[in-house]
Amino acid sequence: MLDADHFRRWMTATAASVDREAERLTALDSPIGDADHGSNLRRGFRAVTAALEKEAPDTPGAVLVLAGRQLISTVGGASGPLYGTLLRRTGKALGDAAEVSEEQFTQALRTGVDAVMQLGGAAPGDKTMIDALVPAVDALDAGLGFGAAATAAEQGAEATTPLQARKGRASYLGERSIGHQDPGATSAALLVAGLAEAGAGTGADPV
Amino acid sequence: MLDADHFRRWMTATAASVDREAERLTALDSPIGDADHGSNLRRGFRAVTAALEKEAPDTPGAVLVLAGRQLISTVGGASGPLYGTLLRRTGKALGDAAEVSEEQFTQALRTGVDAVMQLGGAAPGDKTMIDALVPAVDALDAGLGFGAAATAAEQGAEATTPLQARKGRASYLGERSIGHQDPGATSAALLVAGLAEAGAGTGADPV
Amino acid sequence: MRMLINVAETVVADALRGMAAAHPELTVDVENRVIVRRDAPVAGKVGLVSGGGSGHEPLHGGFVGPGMLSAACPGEVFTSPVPDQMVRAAAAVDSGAGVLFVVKNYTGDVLNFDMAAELAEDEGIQIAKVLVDDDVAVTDSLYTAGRRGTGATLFVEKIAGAAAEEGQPLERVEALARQVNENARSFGVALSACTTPAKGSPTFDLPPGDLELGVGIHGEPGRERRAMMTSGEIADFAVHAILDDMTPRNPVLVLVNGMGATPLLELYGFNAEVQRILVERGVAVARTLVGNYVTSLDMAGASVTLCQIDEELLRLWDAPVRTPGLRWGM
Amino acid sequence: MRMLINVAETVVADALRGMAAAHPELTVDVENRVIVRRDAPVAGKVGLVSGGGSGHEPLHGGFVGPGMLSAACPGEVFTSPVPDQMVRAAAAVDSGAGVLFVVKNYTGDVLNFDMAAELAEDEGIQIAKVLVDDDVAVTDSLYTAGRRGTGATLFVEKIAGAAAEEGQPLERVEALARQVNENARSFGVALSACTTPAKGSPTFDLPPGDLELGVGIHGEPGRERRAMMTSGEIADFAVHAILDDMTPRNPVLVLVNGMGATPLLELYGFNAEVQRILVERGVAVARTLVGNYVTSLDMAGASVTLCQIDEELLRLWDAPVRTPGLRWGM
Ligand SMILES: Nc1ncnc2c1ncn2[C@@H]1O[C@H](COP(=O)(O)OP(=O)(O)O)[C@@H](O)[C@H]1O
Ligand SMILES: Nc1ncnc2c1ncn2[C@@H]1O[C@H](COP(=O)(O)OP(=O)(O)O)[C@@H](O)[C@H]1O
Ligand SMILES: [Mg+2]
Ligand SMILES: [Mg+2]
Ligand SMILES: [Mg+2]
Ligand SMILES: [Mg+2]
Repeated sequence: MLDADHFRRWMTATAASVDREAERLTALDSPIGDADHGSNLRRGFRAVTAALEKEAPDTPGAVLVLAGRQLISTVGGASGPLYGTLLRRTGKALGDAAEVSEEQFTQALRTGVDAVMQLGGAAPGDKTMIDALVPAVDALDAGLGFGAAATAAEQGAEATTPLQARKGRASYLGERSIGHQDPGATSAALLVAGLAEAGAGTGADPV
Repeated sequence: MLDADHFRRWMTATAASVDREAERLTALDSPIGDADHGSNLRRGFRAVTAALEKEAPDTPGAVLVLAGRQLISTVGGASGPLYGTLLRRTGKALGDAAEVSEEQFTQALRTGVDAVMQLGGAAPGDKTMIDALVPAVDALDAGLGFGAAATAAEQGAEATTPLQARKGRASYLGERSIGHQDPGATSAALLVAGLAEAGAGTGADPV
Repeated sequence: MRMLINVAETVVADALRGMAAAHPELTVDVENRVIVRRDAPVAGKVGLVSGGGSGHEPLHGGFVGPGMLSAACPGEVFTSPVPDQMVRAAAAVDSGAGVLFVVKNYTGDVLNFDMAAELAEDEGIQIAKVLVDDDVAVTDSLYTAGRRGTGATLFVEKIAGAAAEEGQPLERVEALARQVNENARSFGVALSACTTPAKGSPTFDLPPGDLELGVGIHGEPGRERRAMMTSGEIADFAVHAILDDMTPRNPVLVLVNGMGATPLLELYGFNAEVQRILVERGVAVARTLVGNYVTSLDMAGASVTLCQIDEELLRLWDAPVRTPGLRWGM
Repeated sequence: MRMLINVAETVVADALRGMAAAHPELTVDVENRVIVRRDAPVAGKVGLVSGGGSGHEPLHGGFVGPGMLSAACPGEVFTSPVPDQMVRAAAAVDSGAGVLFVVKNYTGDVLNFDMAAELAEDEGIQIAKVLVDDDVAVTDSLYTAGRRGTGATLFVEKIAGAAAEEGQPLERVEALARQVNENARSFGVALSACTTPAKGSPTFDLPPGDLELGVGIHGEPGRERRAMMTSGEIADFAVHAILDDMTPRNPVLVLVNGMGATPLLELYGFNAEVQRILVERGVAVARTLVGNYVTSLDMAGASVTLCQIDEELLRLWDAPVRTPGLRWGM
């Protein structure tokens, strides 16, 4: 079973990896975007960990709803509302249970990812974060666990390289968007990797 | 004796060398000025040759007065009024004789150079065109002829390199003006060289 | 890095402090990142709120004031602001007559303004929205996020702002804003990339002898790279791209807009070429504006926006406006 | 070369054609290179004429109009105009009340305006001249051409222009212009060199990590090169250089001026630092202007100008002005 602490560790691990990888995310957002994805998410996840420390929500759902709200309020851009919705809707779907099973979480995450697809209108193959998130949920659904989900997300992100973007800024470039890995899919893979880290109990402690 | 044609050839030869050397003059005006000296003089001497062709003045004095007026009306910047005054005042000093001796010309040129010093307030050693013009007049005064005057002007221009500018834009740089050859002294050497070319009858024909 | 900044993280806050000092006629809330005209809310007047990523100044904060925006929400550089800013702005300017959100068509702006609209409506504020999507360089199809909002934003904000100032009701202000957008088209060209504070180096590599055709205002590359062209050739390309998409029957407003680093001297020269083509194509010009209005940090380049107008729109364009970035008649 | 031009030779003429198209309220004589307000000469009004090299836009042509310059003479890029232009401008604006020449202190400008003054007086026009020399980066001594005229030019032209518009006589307009200049000081910083059309490459080499302190507005290097500093440190350097040379007892006008390629976002942030120092030093600020007014083509950087004023100068500063580059109250 996964408790509030597990989800807190997830957020902290993600904040740490986003911090570490911010320059790479911004660099990926440069040839096919506007060079802000890394600093956007860094600002957002710093706010998330600060809020979690301050408010210390005690259910998995509350942790994710708070994290999602923080992202919406601090990130901006396309990724803020999308990631914010992902966490908020996942958290809402978890209800107010003190602990949730991996299966419950997987179902909730599916709800969150669906909400992102509805909000942004992107489908798999459009070269967005969806291309990392959907394979991850599918892996969890197949009972393969967090580690496999992280691998699936990572592969999904890499598989965006040959795609032509159909959503977000990269779509303005038409065929010139081909050959570049999508920054949002890359950060989504970090998010899923954070899940694995939290599961392994290796997430950095809250600062 | 020097006739109107000699002075026309002088202007045409100078126009040709200024055209050829415009980029170098602008390049010299770059580190210690504002990168316009070459294009300024090219514009001016093109106007001079056009006007000489059109109006065909028939005395040495009239050729130089017309050339000077053209420079004043088309160059602008510091060099326009200064070179314009040089030629205009030299021309005026020649009066309306149909031919003038080298001695008469030398005296007239001295008047012209003095007028430039008075107008611009520069003395020898201030790192300006004066540093090429004064040695040239001195050489003529000593009866050494146009070729020697050209050499003296050229040496005067080169000798501006170690000087700190006290007039014109280069003076804003203070000590940083040291180590660069003055663009105006360099163009003044071209002007004096044109005199030698005209004397040798080697000036390019008017276009 | 040749930026006049302290550190990347404080660029927007620093700029807002500097705006506050320069413009006592505006209320600049540095902490919450909202710029509001000082006399808001104006009784009976529709509020006009816009916003977007920073780096496009004077857009939007420089267009706050009588006759134009009631408030603006600056995001981080090239990053749409967050809903909290927009809700706060709407609350600050709503007199009960409702608020129009002017939203440039980018995924981030659309999503954040949508969320803000929901939240503001929850607080009892009537919200209308108009999307600006004038950039003909982007194919408007299922395969893109739709056309970008660029230069036409200025026309929408000025004309809707004048209508709101006159006391016209929300539906009418919204309809006018939509009419302006539907009749406006833009095309942009970059002669250099720009450098964002967060990245600290140019957003893309553009050799000095090349240019990018069909760029947006966020330092993104364009649709096509070409060898350097003359001002006349660039104007031909840009104006024809616009006229291929719209055939103005009425006179147009012309905006020759600098991206940031192109000297005004060059922009005026470019305008001469734009006007030449409009004459050639028989397009009548009502008014022309030349300058840096919708910028992309220190990008070199320019965009052209044409907006077909009728008599009412022209009257509203000419109406007095008093903002840091656009001012006449008062 | 990343310039939006046709060929270097026609840059100024092209820009004038573009200005003519954008500003029907001005008479732009492209051939003779004179920009005159359309209603000139205004009966009984002193004429105000300025000019200088192009590349500093909106200075001077963008400051022609009611409440500011009567006419401007644009030279080639960074090259003082010729006397013919100034005489023509003086003749176009003189109503019999005389003409004031506003001359930035550069050898070329001084010599050409001096010649023009003689010629204009020969034609029976009464001429007065005021020299602008506000740049504290240049030591004013026998060993230099004297201080350069930079940002203070805007203050001189605005305030003298307002006095002329009120119908004040030539001696008074001249005295006010001189008063403004005597009370104004500037200091400029470059974060990049600029590129002139004639040269086609940067006027000097400045590695991206360095800056030049004490630059003018003609792409010339400054007095000193340093490793990159923060906006706050640069403001400290510039404002202290000014305050070392002048101790304002009265409130000041502040101009935070962009050199051309520095984004407005950064200029506002820089203004925040300038204002911080003025508060620290107890200098009261009456008005602040932030933007690209006295530029140096595509140079990145900024300058600060402070001008100590009294009540009359403030009233004249606030008076209505209607020009392409500066406009309020009408
Ligand atoms: N409509 C969309 N649906 C899903 N993801 C999207 C959509 N639009 C953009 N994204 C994701 O957002 C990422 C960009 O985020 P970011 O750079 O922070 O925002 P912005 O594009 O506003 O600058 C893209 O790489 C992409 O993965
Ligand atoms: N006061 C002066 N007296 C004599 N020559 C001068 C003076 N000031 C400048 N010059 C000359 O003019 C040259 C610069 O001319 P130019 O570049 O055409 O004008 P500007 O300096 O106005 O751009 C300098 O190199 C110098 O030789
Ligand atoms: Mg981005
Ligand atoms: Mg020069
Ligand atoms: Mg963005
Ligand atoms: Mg010059």
